[in-house]
Amino acid sequence: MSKIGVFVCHCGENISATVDCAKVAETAAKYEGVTFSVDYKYMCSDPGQSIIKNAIKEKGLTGVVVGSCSPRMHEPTFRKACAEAGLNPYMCEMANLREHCSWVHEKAESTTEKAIDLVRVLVEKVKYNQSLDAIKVPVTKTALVIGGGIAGIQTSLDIANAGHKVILIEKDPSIGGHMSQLSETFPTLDCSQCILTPRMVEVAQHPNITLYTYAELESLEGFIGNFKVKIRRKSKSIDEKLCTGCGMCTIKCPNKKIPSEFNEGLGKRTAIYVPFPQAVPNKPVIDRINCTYYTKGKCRICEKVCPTQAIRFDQEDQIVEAEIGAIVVATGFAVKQPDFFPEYGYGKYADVITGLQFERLASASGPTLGEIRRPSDGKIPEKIVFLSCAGSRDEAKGIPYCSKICCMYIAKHAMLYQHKVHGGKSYVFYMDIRAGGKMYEEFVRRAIEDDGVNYIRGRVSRIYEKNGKLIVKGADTLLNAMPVEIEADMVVLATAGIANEGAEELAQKLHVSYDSYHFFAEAHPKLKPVETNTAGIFLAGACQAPRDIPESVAMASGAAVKVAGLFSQDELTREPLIAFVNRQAPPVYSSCVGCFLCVSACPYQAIEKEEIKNRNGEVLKTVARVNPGLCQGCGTCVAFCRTKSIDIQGYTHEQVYSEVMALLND
Amino acid sequence: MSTDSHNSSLSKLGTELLVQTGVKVTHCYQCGKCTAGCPLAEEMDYPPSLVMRMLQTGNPELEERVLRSFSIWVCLTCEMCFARCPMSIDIPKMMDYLREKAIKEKKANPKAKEIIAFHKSFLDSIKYTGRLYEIGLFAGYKSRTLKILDDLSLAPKMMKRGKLNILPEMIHDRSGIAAIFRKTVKKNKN
Amino acid sequence: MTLGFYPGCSLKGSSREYAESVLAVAGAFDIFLEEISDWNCCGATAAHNINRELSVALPARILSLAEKQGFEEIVVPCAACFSRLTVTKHELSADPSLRERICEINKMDYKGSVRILNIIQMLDKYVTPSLESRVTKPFDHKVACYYGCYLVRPHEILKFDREEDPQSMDDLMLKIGATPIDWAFKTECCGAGLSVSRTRSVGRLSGKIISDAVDRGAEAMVVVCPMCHSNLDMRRDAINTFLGEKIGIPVLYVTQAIGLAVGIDRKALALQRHFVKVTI
Amino acid sequence: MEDFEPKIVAFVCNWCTYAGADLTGTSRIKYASNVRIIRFPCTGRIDYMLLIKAFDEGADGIIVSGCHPNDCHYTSGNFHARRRWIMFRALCNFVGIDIRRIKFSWVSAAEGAKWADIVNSTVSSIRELGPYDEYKKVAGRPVKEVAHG
Repeated sequence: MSKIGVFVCHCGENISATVDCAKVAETAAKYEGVTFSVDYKYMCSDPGQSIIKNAIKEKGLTGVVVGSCSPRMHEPTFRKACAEAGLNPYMCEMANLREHCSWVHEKAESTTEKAIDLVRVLVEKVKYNQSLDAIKVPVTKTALVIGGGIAGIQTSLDIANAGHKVILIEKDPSIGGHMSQLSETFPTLDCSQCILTPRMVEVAQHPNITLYTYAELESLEGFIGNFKVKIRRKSKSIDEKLCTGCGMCTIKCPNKKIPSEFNEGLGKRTAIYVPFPQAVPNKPVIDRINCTYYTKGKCRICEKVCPTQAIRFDQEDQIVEAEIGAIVVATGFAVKQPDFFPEYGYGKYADVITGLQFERLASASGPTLGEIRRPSDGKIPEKIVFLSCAGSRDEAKGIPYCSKICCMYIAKHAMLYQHKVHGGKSYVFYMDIRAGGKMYEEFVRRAIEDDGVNYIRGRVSRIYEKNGKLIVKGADTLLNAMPVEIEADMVVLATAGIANEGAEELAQKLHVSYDSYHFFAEAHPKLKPVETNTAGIFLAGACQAPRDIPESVAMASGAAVKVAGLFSQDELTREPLIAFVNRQAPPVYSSCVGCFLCVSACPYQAIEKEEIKNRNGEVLKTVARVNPGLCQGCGTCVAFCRTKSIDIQGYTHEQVYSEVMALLND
Repeated sequence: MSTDSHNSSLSKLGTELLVQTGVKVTHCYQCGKCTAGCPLAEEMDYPPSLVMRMLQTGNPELEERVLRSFSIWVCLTCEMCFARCPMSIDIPKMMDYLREKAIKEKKANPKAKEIIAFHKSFLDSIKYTGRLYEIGLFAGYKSRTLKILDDLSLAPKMMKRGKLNILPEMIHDRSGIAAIFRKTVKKNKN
Repeated sequence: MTLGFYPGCSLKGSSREYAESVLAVAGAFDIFLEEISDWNCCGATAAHNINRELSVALPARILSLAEKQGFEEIVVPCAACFSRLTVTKHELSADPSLRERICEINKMDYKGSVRILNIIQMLDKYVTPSLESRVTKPFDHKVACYYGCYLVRPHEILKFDREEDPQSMDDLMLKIGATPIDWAFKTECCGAGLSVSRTRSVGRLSGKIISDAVDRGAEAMVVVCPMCHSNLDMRRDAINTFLGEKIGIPVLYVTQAIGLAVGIDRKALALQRHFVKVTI
Repeated sequence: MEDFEPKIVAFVCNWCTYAGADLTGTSRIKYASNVRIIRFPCTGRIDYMLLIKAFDEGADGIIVSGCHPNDCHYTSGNFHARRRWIMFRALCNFVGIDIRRIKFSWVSAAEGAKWADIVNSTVSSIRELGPYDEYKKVAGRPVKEVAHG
């Protein structure tokens, strides 16, 4: 006979504002098998937990149902409390009275009735719960970091400096990410590369870091502490051991007209190339899509000029397999391109550029060596217009969110322009100036007051070209919505920060959630900003939402601490909520008939065939067996089994059927 | 009615616009893109984004000014504002509603006299013949506005080029058309 | 091939050259355009400025007539009528109660089964396939294709071409040997319904359009809307006053340009009816 | 029938829809209180005989919801669920169970508002269909008075 305790939480007023908690507890007290029922203001507080512990000890409870918040929030708390009082933690269940009831319904009798139902369901379920022991699994103390921008670099260095191994993979030929493209950084105006490149070199030289550039995640299996990854190292077409990085090949390559990704298309590169002079590693790759040899079958000039014979035309992609304990995703973001803006010419005007392109123009290492010259004819623009919210905060274009970094970099751009082009006139069309951050607002004020940037509050409706000028049609909403027309030489669009192409696919490989904009989703918007819904996988930087450098770095260090914390243990405990095949007395041995449909259903190859033999070693029956080390507890096999021979702990047939019956029979 | 200057959540006109046109005035975040692209903004007393702002206040006095504005009449429904609005606010539809309301409540801006006279003469022509009768339209317009001398040279030139029909084209089912007018326009006058 | 035809009032009066050229081109390509019998005015700008229900009821009557007369597809050359009819069709399908009310007002059934083609859609569907082979006198001129408002906006409802910098008319012009210019005022408003009541506004708006086209070397403007045409052509005096110069660029309907290219007689295309003389 | 408050059982997966419904709560989006959620590790675990059981016990409608295709926490559980659902639907049609009473959908952990929409639309469509008394006939049970509400 069960002795079940029911504990109904008010959660301050979060639950009790719409649910009559006392009534829930009173009703539950009358259920068969319930020997104790109480409501309390804060069940998760120390005194609240003491109520549970004392009841377990004094009443000899065999099961506990806590009616409070989502089990995704406090299940570990209450299970731990049970364990401390001597009750097996898996004899504790939680009814979700807050997220699924009090917060989503008005105060009404029907809301209290729903809360009562939710409690009753779990009372019936817990009667069938079984004492379980957590499964212990070892931890592989190697982290995989995906993405070699500032976030990936920071998190790799932090984990490596904590004494753990790191594999850092980067899809491009060099690490550095967007930060390496930037000219100066706000609000200090220090040179981006000057502060970044030492870290890039540190990554390359760190004894704990293995760096694979030009590499992408191929597949992922396993679970926290025990992931198995396959990494595709795309062929660079060179032997990196032999290459000295002398650069002869890139000088002699005849194919020099390829738009440079690093320079955002404003400069050109060769087919065999190092993306930028400070690249890490500083060794070239052959871009096979544009290489004359790969497209036309002739050339091989690089091979002829290479002093160390390092060119390998026949090199193939290589798959590297690795065992990994934790993963940090730091894949960053992308920006919308001007062709996204019909009203600004669908990208057909060469002098309407993105903010990232302006960074390249302003950068000393850029295509104009830091002079602001317009792409169409190389002239220095006398009038320049910056548009904030190009795509951002634009519901109609499908990007309702604020890209967060633009207000600051626009102020920086306008400032850099004023510093570099004396007598030039700059205009910023803005809707709001979002300069929350240390020294940020002061920075914007400097642009306006000291550098004379004209800030106009209003959005631009249209840009068109006329007689070599770009006509920018805007309005000044602070002057009674007066139409404003500016004949500009160049226009810079602060285009929206968006998720990387392929983010969705990567999320699916990793089994992490992502939002409708394809940014990766954190496990909790406030309290778990670097965790994902999948244990052992963490987030850093702008892959989660647009972020500036300090935020990305902070997040990267946060993720690194999470990884280091995980690696501080030799063993992890894993929920024992896994599948099992029943065993019965001879001559049946198991109701399993050996159809092995379950084997085809299992995504983890966790189901094996087991031969049941007699003493003479003769096989009596072949049945299924679940390998507890591999089973992840999805339960797909359970639904597949025709003889109901497989069941899953925590969601057994008995449990779920009793839930359904309890729900509909009050 | 509250005497506060800003009452967006209480506004009767705001609610009316939402129900009748689907335009939620609070949805506008005042970026000004409509004004920036409006070909008539410079002829308006209040450019479109300012009209939105006035309506957002829910201030009866400002709402009244919108209804009595010239802006709503000079708006040509070219739909440029709606096409580019980042919040997809159907300003043209709202303008249609405000015009209809202004006439019903006899609040149409005096400067819009000619514009309204033109529209009315246009509709009169349809009401009686089923189609537009251009000479009738001109005659009606001139009698309404007393702008006898305007466009005087145009008619003979049009006539010469065969662009003006002396007699109206009459459709057969004129009573059907008259009934449509009775059930729509007339209804509003009561 | 027979298609339903809604000419609209302008094409019967001040823009009869549009109707004449549409019929001439259709005839040359063996398309018979059959007028919807007893059609009425769509109400144009005036109706929706004054009364919403009227602005829906009038076009609905036209669509009901077309249904009753068995047309599956109707051609509406006037861009303003095209817009009114298409918007009405959309509103009636989106709002069943409005539809019920309108049927009651009109005392007519309405199913919503008629497909509405603007002039470019009609040409693309039935003329373009054989157009290039029929060109005898390439229209070898630089032209400014002017789309105006009603052909492309509201884009969500009309779903025609792209709303900024449309291309469909330019593509047609290429096929008859013309060189469409890349210009900035393809979809800016000409002043439309203010033609009579605020002629000066029209002078300003249309003036900007014409001067951009001329500045970029256009020898002719090509249009699909009688309102655009009358503003750019008949209101040339007001335009010239605004611009302070005399601009003589002719304004052709798209069907007139095509007609010239496939060798249809100038008179049949009614070029003589324009205010601004067509010398090309 | 206006007072009819349908009983609806939702079978949802832990990772996407359960978390999505949590987000509905965190976002304080209100929805009809007729639905009771039963949590599963994955839609792949959901044995469709449970749905029959739910109707048998007096449910008027059922929601089954999990991760979007390709987003399954366990890689492919939702695909298995979908495949079996297609067969189950055919079976329901064959035996005369009204499949309009079963709403099959995907709600991700980020789609709090969508969960509210699905609950509300299901409740209103079931309300229109009325109590599922027909099931008793299909199942060959004596029709007894079932108190709804």
